[in-house]
Amino acid sequence: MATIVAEGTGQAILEEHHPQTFLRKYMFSTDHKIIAIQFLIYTLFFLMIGGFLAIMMRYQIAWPDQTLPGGGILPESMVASGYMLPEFYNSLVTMHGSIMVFLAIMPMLVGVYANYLIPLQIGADDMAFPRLNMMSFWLMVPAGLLTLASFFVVGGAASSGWTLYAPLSARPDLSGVELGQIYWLLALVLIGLSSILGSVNYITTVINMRAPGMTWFRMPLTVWALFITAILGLLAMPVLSAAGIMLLFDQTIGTTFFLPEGGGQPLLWQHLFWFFGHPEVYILILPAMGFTSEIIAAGSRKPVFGYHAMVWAIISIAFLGFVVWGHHMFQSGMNPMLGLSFTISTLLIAVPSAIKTFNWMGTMWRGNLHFHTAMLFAVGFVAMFAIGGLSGIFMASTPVDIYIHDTYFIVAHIHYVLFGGSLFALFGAIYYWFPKMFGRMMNEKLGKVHFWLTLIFFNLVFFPMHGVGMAGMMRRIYDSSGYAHLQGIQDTNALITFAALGLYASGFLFAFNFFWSMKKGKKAEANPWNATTLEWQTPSPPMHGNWAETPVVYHGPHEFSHPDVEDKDWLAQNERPDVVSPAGGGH
Amino acid sequence: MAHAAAATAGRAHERGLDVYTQKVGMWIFLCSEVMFFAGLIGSYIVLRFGASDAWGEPGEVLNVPVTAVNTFILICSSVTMVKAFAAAQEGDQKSIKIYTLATAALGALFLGVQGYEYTELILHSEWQGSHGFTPQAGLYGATFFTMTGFHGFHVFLGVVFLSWASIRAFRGHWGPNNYQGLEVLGLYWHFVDLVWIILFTIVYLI
Amino acid sequence: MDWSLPLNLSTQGVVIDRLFWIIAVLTGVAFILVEAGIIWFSIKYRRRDGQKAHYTHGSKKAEIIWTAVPAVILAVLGIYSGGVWADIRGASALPQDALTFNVVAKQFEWNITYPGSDGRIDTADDFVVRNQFHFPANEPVIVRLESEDVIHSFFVPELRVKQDAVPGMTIPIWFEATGTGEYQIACAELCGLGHYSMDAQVVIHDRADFDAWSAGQAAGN
Amino acid sequence: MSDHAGEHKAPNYMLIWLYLFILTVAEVGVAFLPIPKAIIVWSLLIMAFWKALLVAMYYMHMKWEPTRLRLVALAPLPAVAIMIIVIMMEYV
Ligand code: HEA
Ligand code: HEA
Ligand code: CUA
Ligand SMILES: [Cu+2]
Repeated sequence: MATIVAEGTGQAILEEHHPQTFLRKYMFSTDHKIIAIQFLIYTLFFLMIGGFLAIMMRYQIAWPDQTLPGGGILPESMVASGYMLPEFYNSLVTMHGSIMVFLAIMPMLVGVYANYLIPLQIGADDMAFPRLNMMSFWLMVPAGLLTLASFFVVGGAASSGWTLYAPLSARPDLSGVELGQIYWLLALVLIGLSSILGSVNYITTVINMRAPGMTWFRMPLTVWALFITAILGLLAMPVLSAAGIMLLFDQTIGTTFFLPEGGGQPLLWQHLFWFFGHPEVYILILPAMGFTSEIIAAGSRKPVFGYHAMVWAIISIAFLGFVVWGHHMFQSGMNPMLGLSFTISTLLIAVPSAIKTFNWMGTMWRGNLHFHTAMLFAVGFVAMFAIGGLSGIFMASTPVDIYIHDTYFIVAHIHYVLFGGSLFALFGAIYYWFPKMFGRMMNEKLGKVHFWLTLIFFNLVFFPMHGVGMAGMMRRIYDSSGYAHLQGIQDTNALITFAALGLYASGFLFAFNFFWSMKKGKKAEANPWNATTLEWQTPSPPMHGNWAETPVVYHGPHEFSHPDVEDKDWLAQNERPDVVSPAGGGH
Repeated sequence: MAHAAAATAGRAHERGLDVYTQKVGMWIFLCSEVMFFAGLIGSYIVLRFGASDAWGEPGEVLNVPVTAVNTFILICSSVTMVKAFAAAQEGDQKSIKIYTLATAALGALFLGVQGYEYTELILHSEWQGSHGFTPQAGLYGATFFTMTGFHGFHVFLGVVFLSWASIRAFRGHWGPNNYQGLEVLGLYWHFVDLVWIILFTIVYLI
Repeated sequence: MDWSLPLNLSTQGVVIDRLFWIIAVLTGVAFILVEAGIIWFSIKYRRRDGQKAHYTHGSKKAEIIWTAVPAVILAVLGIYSGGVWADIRGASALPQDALTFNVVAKQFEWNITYPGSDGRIDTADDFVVRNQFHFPANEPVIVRLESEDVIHSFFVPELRVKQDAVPGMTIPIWFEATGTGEYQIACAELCGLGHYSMDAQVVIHDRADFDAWSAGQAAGN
Repeated sequence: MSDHAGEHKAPNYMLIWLYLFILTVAEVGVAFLPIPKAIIVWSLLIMAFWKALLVAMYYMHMKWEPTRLRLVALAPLPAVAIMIIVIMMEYV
């Protein structure tokens, strides 16, 4: 129980006056802001790796009959006499999906921003359990190392898709992969533990450590989203851990949980995986929705349209998220009777998403829109997420899913929600909170170039995939040239690959901006966006302990352009109420 | 734990749960534990439904009397745990020492009996005509060892924490102003007991 | 690439394609609404210094409208989809006494068991052909899917059929082809290194041709 | 410090212990009775639930905690129920 001991305020302040070693300050820090930055570097690194795997995959898909440029430096088990091997392609798909979901996007949404923003936005001095927080980062490190190492062990990395469907994932004799799969399952267990510890921390912090006056309905939408996300993680991750451990036993000690030869049930794996997996995709979108709400409000200089509806939408998406998992299993051999109930619940979940989409548009309506880079990405998020969400409606309809299941139509959906959704919002969040994190502004010109390149290339990569999917191209195939019905799409595949290269390159433009601004960017003031939430009411970057004195909250989270406030168009949450007629807590 | 109470009080906060932070944190952590065991138990139910012929009758392979005694041991450790907590609240230093130590010892005893049970099963039992009941002995063996094994692992962690709490007890650490650590540890320990109550019933008796 | 679904050759495909295009129109309208709205607002309300934004916390009426309208559309869509699904996969949808084939998937091939001259499966005159699936058009046929090793998926794009073959399970599906010709079975579930090339030939015959082919095969056995 | 654990009179922990002991003995007894399996299973489940409830209410002090904390503790149960019920529907 040693880890559950809280670090008191007193101690935090004491620490400030001790000269700290580099190790104490940056490596084993318990300051939530430092941990968030550690997570940020970590996840950006894995974003780069995951993207690189995608580029290799795309090359193969576009030109299956050509040698892989530079493939010569890879070992024979991956690329033989210049040609990529099918087993290596399968590893690439698997690890691309897994790394992006578990090591890039999820820890970036939660590890970085839940960590950074929750204490700052609710007016706390740190997380409830700072040492647990440090542990949740350090658990990710071996997970990442195992993942990277798995490429270089005998048999290569895991290769049964990020969904790890048994029996393929459990039978080295059938997949050819033994150690790689084990490494990845171990990594998954570590990631699970890390995110459970994180969730405990975030939930406790939000419940118990809000500053005076920070009532539930004065919390910024980001905090709401991250809070509900943490609950999803808390309840969904352990199920994946349990299932992953059973799979690990099937793989290593000869049990047969998911192997029919021993009476086991392959479909049980799918139920457990998707019981986790669907909540997981909402873990990947809810925080993004939170950031977007905040950035759009600040960028439009207007309060969020329908704040309460937004909160209830988050809650109902999360709740419904637990009852729709079967929509991944319509063609799996699951009892068809379950199909109808899963269709209905899946379609139902589009309603709160619609509420959110229209409320974002409502926030922009009659606003005074400041299109800084963060705002561009946030608006881009709304535009792209809508496309991804709408393509989800096709699959939710069971009969249509018969045809499009496991085709590139699904791949298009995945990327519109995960890249056009989560990653767009994350880019927005990075530009928006960078000044707070590092005390410097990112370069706006480069940022805008990055936005437009990303938007254009992104759509060139992923929009045509809908068409490729309609033509019937299956997912996870290494070479489509053997299929008569896929002859007409090869040019499109090549176009997609060219665009993907452009997309990846724009990522490096961003990387340059990021690192350059960290050192050379314009110095940031405390509140460069004239925003209202608490984190902007303390210096950039905030000191250890966050506040000179604990803030007291008097207003709702997004009071922009209040008619009673003169000479500025925003009203910070902690500004004394005598500035305006008291705004109700509920607004 | 010395500054735990002070730390919470020192933080000006909006009315939360009216419960100190460590306790809230532990309950939330237990929620995730519930889901973890639900994953295992849910799989057990499904697998058993799908292949009920692969399961033995109660007492056929598993030694119910020994495990019943073991269950009793765990229940006793729960009562000593709660007694330790009560003693801390009252400041009865002698009882604190006795009860924390007893809890740790009973936990260790439970593990010992489980180790004995495992050894007997693996080395000296018969199941479906083959010698030894192991994790490889079909779904019955696999689910049995996975579920009881993970429970045992939780008991083991509990014993480690309890030993640490006992050492602190002997240093006079716990008392009326400082019982939160014991309470939080107690929550974990009782939860492990609670899981065992369920496991004992569905794995051994049904 | 021409943004269309490939040729459809099955009765189920007609309904599936119709549903696909209905959804395409519905979501298309939503798509245009959202994207046009965003672009329009972005231009119309772009920054003008010295002017304050309109201060509002929302509008109950607007919110009720944009909750209720999608809810109704989606509910109708859900019920309609459910009906179609029941016709295709419902427990009672499987036609009685239809010609039945066993299709057994394994890494990386499809083995099809034919009913033979008596037209019944699981009898002595059944015969097996590897990677060739012949069947008659214009009558319902049943495929009983099994797998020997890992999960595969039986996918014939032109028939709008896709169903996983799961080891340890036998999953019956049915379809009725409306035309003849030669196509391919593709495997749509990642099943190992040969997944991409796990195809088999599909030949849809007239009934008479099919009988003749079947008799020829049985004799050859 | 707003902790309720100290405010109530401590329950008789030994009495709960006795309860748990008796229920355990009863469970083992019932498991081997020559009556229909369904009855055995249901009575065992009820007794197990009862024991679990005793532990949670008295040893884990749920009985004296504020309702909000009780809600936190109960939060995962709907998810558990949904998971198990739906997966079970594979077999109906
Ligand atoms: C961030 C991640 C994310 C999000 C938010 C979603 C959101 C949704 N997803 Fe998606 N999904 C994935 C990530 C995500 N998904 C991934 C990764 C997979 C593949 C996994 C794999 O197999 O590898 C997948 C797969 C997947 C499938 C399985 C397909 C298959 O394998 O055959 C289905 C089926 O129903 C589905 C449906 C939906 C629906 C209905 C939504 C809804 O929540 C969307 C709701 C939003 C809108 C509808 C848009 C806004 C609303 C309006 C503009 C209002 C007007 C609209 C109407 C009136 C229609 N998704
Ligand atoms: C968030 C998740 C995410 C993201 C961002 C991406 C990004 C990309 N994905 Fe991926 N993809 C998935 C999640 C994601 N994908 C998942 C879950 C699957 C399913 C896997 C499976 O089937 O099992 C999948 C599958 C998948 C396929 C299907 C493969 C198949 O079925 O055979 C393809 C094919 O084209 C593809 C392509 C791409 C491309 C070209 C990108 C490009 O957009 C990549 C461009 C790269 C970047 C945007 C990175 C830029 C950043 C940097 C350069 C970092 C800067 C560094 C610092 C600052 C340090 N993806
Ligand atoms: Cu068989 Cu893919
Ligand atoms: Cu889903």
